[in-house]
Amino acid sequence: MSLLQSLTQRDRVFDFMAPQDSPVDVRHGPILYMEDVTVSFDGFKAINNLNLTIDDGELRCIIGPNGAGKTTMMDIITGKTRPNSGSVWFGSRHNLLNMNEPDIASLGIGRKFQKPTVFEVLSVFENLELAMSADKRIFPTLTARMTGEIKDRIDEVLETIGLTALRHQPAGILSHGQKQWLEIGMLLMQRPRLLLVDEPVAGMTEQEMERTAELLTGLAGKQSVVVVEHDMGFVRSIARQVTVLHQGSVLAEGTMDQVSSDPKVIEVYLGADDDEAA
Amino acid sequence: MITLPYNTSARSTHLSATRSPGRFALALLAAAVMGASAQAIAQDADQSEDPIKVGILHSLSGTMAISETVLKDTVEMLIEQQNEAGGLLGRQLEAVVVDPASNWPLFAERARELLAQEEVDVIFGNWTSVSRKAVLPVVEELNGLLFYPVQYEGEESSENVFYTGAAPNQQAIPAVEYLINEVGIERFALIGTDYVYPRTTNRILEAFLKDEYGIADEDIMVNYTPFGHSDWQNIVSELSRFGEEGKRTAVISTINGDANVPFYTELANQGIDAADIPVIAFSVGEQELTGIDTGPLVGHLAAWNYFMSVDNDDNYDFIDAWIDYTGDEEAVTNDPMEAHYIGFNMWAEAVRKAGTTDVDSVKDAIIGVTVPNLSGGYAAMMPNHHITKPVLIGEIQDNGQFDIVWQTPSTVTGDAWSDYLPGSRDLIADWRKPIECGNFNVVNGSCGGSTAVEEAEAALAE
Amino acid sequence: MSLTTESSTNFWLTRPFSERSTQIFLGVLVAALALVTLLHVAIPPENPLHIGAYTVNLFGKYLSYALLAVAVDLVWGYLGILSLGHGAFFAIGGYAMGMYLMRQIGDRGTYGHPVLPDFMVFLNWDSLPWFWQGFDMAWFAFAMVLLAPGLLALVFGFLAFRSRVTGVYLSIITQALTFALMLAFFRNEMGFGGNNGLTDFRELLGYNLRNNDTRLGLFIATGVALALGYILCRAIVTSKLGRVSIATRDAEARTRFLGYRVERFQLFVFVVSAMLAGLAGALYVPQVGIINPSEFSPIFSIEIVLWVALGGRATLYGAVIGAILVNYAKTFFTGVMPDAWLFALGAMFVLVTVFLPKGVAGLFRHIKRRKRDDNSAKPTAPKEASA
Amino acid sequence: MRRFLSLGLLCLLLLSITVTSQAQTSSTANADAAALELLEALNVKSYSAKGDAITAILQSDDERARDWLQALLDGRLQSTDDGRIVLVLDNSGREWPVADVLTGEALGQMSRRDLDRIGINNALRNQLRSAIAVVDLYSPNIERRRHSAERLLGEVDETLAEPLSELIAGEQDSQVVRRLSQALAIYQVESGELAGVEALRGSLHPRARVALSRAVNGDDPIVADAAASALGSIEQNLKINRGLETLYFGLSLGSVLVLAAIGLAITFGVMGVINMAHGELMMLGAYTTWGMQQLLPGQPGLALILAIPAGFMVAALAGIAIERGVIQFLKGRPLETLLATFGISLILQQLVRTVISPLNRTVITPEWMSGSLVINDALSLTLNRMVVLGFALVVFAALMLIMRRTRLGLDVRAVTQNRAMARSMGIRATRVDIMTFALGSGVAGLAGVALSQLTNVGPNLGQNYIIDSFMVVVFGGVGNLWGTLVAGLSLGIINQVLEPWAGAVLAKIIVLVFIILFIQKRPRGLFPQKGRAAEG
Repeated sequence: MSLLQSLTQRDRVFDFMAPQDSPVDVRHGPILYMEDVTVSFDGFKAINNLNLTIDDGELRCIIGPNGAGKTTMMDIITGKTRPNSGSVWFGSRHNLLNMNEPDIASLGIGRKFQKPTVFEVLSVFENLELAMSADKRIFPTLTARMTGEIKDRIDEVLETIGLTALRHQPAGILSHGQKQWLEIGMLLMQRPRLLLVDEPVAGMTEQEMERTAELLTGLAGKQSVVVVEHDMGFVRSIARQVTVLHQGSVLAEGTMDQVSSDPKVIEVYLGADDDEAA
Repeated sequence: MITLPYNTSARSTHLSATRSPGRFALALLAAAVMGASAQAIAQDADQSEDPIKVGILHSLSGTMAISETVLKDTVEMLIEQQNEAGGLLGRQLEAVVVDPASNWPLFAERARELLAQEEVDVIFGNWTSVSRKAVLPVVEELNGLLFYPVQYEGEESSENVFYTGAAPNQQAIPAVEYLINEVGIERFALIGTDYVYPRTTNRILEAFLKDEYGIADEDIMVNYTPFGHSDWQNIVSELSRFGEEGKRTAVISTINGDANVPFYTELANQGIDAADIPVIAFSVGEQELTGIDTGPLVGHLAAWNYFMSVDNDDNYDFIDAWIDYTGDEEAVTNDPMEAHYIGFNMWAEAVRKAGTTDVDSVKDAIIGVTVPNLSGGYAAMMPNHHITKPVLIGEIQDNGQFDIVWQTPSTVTGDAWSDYLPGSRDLIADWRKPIECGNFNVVNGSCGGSTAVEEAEAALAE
Repeated sequence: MSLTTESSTNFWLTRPFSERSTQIFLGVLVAALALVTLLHVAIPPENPLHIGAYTVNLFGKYLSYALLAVAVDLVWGYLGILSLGHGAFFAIGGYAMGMYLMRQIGDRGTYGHPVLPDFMVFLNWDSLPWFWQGFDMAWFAFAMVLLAPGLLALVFGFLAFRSRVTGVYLSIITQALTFALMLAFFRNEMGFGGNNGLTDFRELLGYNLRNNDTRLGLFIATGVALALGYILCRAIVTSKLGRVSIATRDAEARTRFLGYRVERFQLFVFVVSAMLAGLAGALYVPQVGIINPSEFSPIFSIEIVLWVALGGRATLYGAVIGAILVNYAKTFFTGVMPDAWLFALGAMFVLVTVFLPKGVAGLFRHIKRRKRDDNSAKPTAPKEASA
Repeated sequence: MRRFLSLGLLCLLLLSITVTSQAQTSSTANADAAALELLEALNVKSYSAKGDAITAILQSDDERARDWLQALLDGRLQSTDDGRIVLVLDNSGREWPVADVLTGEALGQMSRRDLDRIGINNALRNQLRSAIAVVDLYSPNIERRRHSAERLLGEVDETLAEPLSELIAGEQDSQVVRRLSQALAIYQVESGELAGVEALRGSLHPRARVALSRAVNGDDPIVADAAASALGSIEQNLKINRGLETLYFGLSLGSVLVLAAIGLAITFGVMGVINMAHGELMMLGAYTTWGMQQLLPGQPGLALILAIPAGFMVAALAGIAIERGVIQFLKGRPLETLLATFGISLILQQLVRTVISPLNRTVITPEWMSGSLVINDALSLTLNRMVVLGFALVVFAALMLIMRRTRLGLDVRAVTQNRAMARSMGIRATRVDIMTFALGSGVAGLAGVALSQLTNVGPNLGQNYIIDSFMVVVFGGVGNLWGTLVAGLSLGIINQVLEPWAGAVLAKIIVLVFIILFIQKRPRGLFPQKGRAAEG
């Protein structure tokens, strides 16, 4: 309890000598590699010996009933939750388990939350500006100026997510769908190597869904994308590789067809397809 | 409750308030105009019937209200009486009451308002030393008159301040002499709130006990507590242990107002009986006792220059007047009230003598003025702006009054600079010509202290 | 923030000048300074419009309070950190100035000691404690005015933010901080004059403090300091860093995921605010002529927050209005109804919170929006969740 | 000085007693005449003459002698202008009721101006005190005997020793015997007898300790060694008692903190209302106690008991008023509540100042709460604090029951967790809010009732506790009653353990610093909890 102790405490330190964003090394193997990860919240195992690898430029869909541990998995990757055991590597160089959220983010992992979280009192434009990949230390941020190419980039993204007209509106007044879009837009601004997208189409109309699908598939290749989604239709429309989570560990993996024909999957999940999809 | 002063002071500012309601939004401008107009009204008032303005600077809210409110009422009562008696120099007196709200910077601000804005002729006010210290520069700068009614640590004498309360040599030292000679105390615990009055008093007493009576260090215990300290368990048990060493022991308490109730309660409950370890207090008076169940405290002591129980007709008149004024049969009087009584009469006398309220004339006239005090004697204003007082020792009775058990044969002259502090041993104050100095050094005959210079050089040399 | 981020291409410090609100604020401030100075100097005393030295002095005090309020609004309004301990930084700045002024007294103290302040002679100290060294030099003292509070804020903030103390918990430990400091400064052993504090000041940079021109000077200086402080805060707020702060205030986790080291931004703004508070304290002390531990009292710190809330949080100019309004009301009421002014003040707090949730500034903005409801006006008021 | 007097008087007294035992008591008539003479003799200027008069009264076999001496000591024996001696029954106010000094029958009121006290100086005081003490040794009243026996410890010398041993033989009350024999033993130790040392072994009485420690340096080595060993064991024993004492102090301070904070733990912790007026609600409770005692003069105990429900009600009603009048408009804006309630606290304070008085009010401590429970000569526990400690625990238990076992508690927790959900399930959220706030306020009132027995009952009562209360609640973990209990008690103990060597001020500072460091170590307090309030 002494001051000294608390100063030398390992976790949550202001790591002033935090690793500068060194390029992610994917020459040998996958961009994301999770091995034997286990997390338990007072007894209950949310994640149980989870093994998962995402290749560079892949688009992966992750499905699974509620409480399968999808969101927890994302928390682990983004550094929000620390696993009890196991290892998580980003490329072959960065061990995500001893980094904090900002480090991981600036390393190139972007995340879209299940419940869209944007900065309500800031304008759409400002939301994107903040998300933009840039020097995010204090003084650069303080003295940052608005330059032409930054504006162009933001406009570009505004275009892609179709919010150009609303650029000066506070994000607070956007509809649920629009917020989803804005958040995806913020991801784009980050230029991440890996996008973690949690239920991107919840509360979207058919057309919006299609646009989202195009967007995500478009991204794949340049960036790796991991999508967690309940909407089977949507998953089917974009998925190449699908991973089924169940009770915190991988139940099945493969193409949509393989997976959907897998008896185990049908038993635990697709059996309840209708009400899940609803 | 609404007496003349409120109306007038209220009138001036009310008008100003109604003058600029529209501009209130831009507070700065509004404030500017208000201040100005308020002043304007004040001046109008002066040109009209021209009463003598008496400023009252006592906290009516905040922590000190508890002690100071009655002093405000006292002065108002005295003014009322004076006016009924035809006022002063044929002019009526008018009280200007402000509330410094127990906030020291606010004291300075209010004092400035009274002198610069309201242009009062005299101020009666302050309780705590710190508030006096805050006001001092203002009063000196604007050349006002301040009557300070509370016993204090001394070590000060300002040209513009008159100290009608007791200096340490008018309270602490006689009290200790009483304890030693009359009660046969050999061991002393000095308990106080941690601020300047207890600190100084205790330092003076320590020096006094060692020099005059050769009391050993281990027979003196000093302990300070924060303001409003409410948990006395440890200290009181420590006291009782301190008193169990076989020597007659007494506690000298300079505990400040609010902390006294829990202190005495604890004392009573831990069964420290006045017969075994008497506690003598320098800042517990009738006022404070109204808040305490005195049953268990009978026999503990207090040293003052006045007690409500003084058996003297002037006193009884004062008490009756006070009871009538407050309309409260239970109302009590106390030492600072007497100090204001004396101070007010001295000022009035000086004004009569000088034939004007002009500050400088009054300052000169008041030295040597003698008025009756409430304990059957007389109080005289000394050249050092302190007054002569008798010292009384009283025992707490179960009815919240003090039973006077001892009294100095004659009055004692207030000493601005203690003889028991190295820094001030050689200093005297004398505001008469030719000296006219508050800290005159009798050794090198210069005004402005400089006793400590040598020590300082020595210290620096190291 | 009526202008949009896109046009903010100019240098961050000069950015505020292109803002409407800042222009108005500075305009009013300068006008007020000029007016008061004029009425004080040019108008003869017998003229009803003349402003006395007392009033000037009073306004000087208000302005230093206003600067303090701006500092609080910076952390509370834009960073969502409710500090109930800003009085501490104010007081420390004040003490730094006070110590300088004490040293300036020299051998004119009552004991005439060439070096030691009266209270030390009085407590029988034979030499100056180490932390009083150097305060006889103006530059050092003035540096301390900023550094001492800044350092305290740095250490305290470092501990608090790195372990992600938030909300009430943060508020309460800031309160604990100022409370502890108050008790400490009350102790005479500390060497800061105990309860009596520091007083009886003579001169500042050679100017006699008991002289009305010096008062006017201090008043103007405080006004200028307020203007500069306001501009600085404005510049921070309108910079990208300001937007990061707001982001932190409303969605801390999200901001982290965007790659911002939130705790460092919090620390930075907190320290800046603490320094401004210290500056305010330093300007306050010579004008009221005393500094003592009661400035550390938690109640005072709460009052500061009240000024801000009353003026309107997260607007900066609201803080200024609040500070001046409340303190003017105090002066006014204590004069008019000494026995009952607390009723008035209390009622004021209750009514404003119930009927003007966004404070006086909110009222302004409301009226403005009434006048021309352009939908580009955006709500800058924070979500309560951030409180 | 008292020593000589007591011895002198004792001889006189013994003599007079033996005399009277044979002599027939003469008729009351001339007894009164004689008595009057004795009393008139007191009404003289010179103190020595008074001294003689006192001795005379002692020697007289008049059984009223003691009462007269007591009256003289209390300054109730006064003379009227016409030189008549009367007994003043009550000397407060302007008119004093007086009674005839001989018959004790009331003579009605007299103006204080017409009465003069028969003054005494301190020498006389001591003479009177010891005289009364000695007389009491022979009094039939056990209490008086015990009391005077107490006073004899360390006051015995050779002349007293003889009659003392006789008294011990004749005494049947064990306590008196114990004391007297201790007194005797102390005398023996002082006169270097080994027997005394053995008798004092294990006795914790300070006088005994003093005597022994003196004996250690005595010239007789055997006695010295014995004394040393006896002293050693005593010191050991004392240390233990000291520890226990400190623990008790800590608990009682802690109980006060808990009482002050527990109401806040509900309004603030559960409802998320930052109620700055909490302290003033306590103040209301305290004033209710005072009011009750004014209503029921003469029976403070009953008044105090009645004040418990009354204080609760008053504070609760005030709480409801605040909730309805202000807080309900500030739903989900905790900071706004801070501002508004701060305003309210100012108003309440000033209200008390103007309506009642700016001065503190006297709250009488009932018999059964004053004094202390004597465990042994070195350890005694103050009763008032013990009662408060118990009271705090009872209040806490009651609250726990309400929160855990009753419908209200259930509703409260439901509304706290998820307002909308609770609503949809038909819980009347507003009603729950009112009830919760009333409960919290009421508890504050209870705290006030308890505090009225420990500290000032005045307008500032609240301010002195509000900060500490918040500290405790937050330290314990907002919204967790257990946390509040543990936090309060532990902070109390820490404080009291530190105080002896750090001093009161430093101890408090250390505690605060400790809280700061602790919070930054555990950002959600001792017992963190989820819920609306926790997000603060």
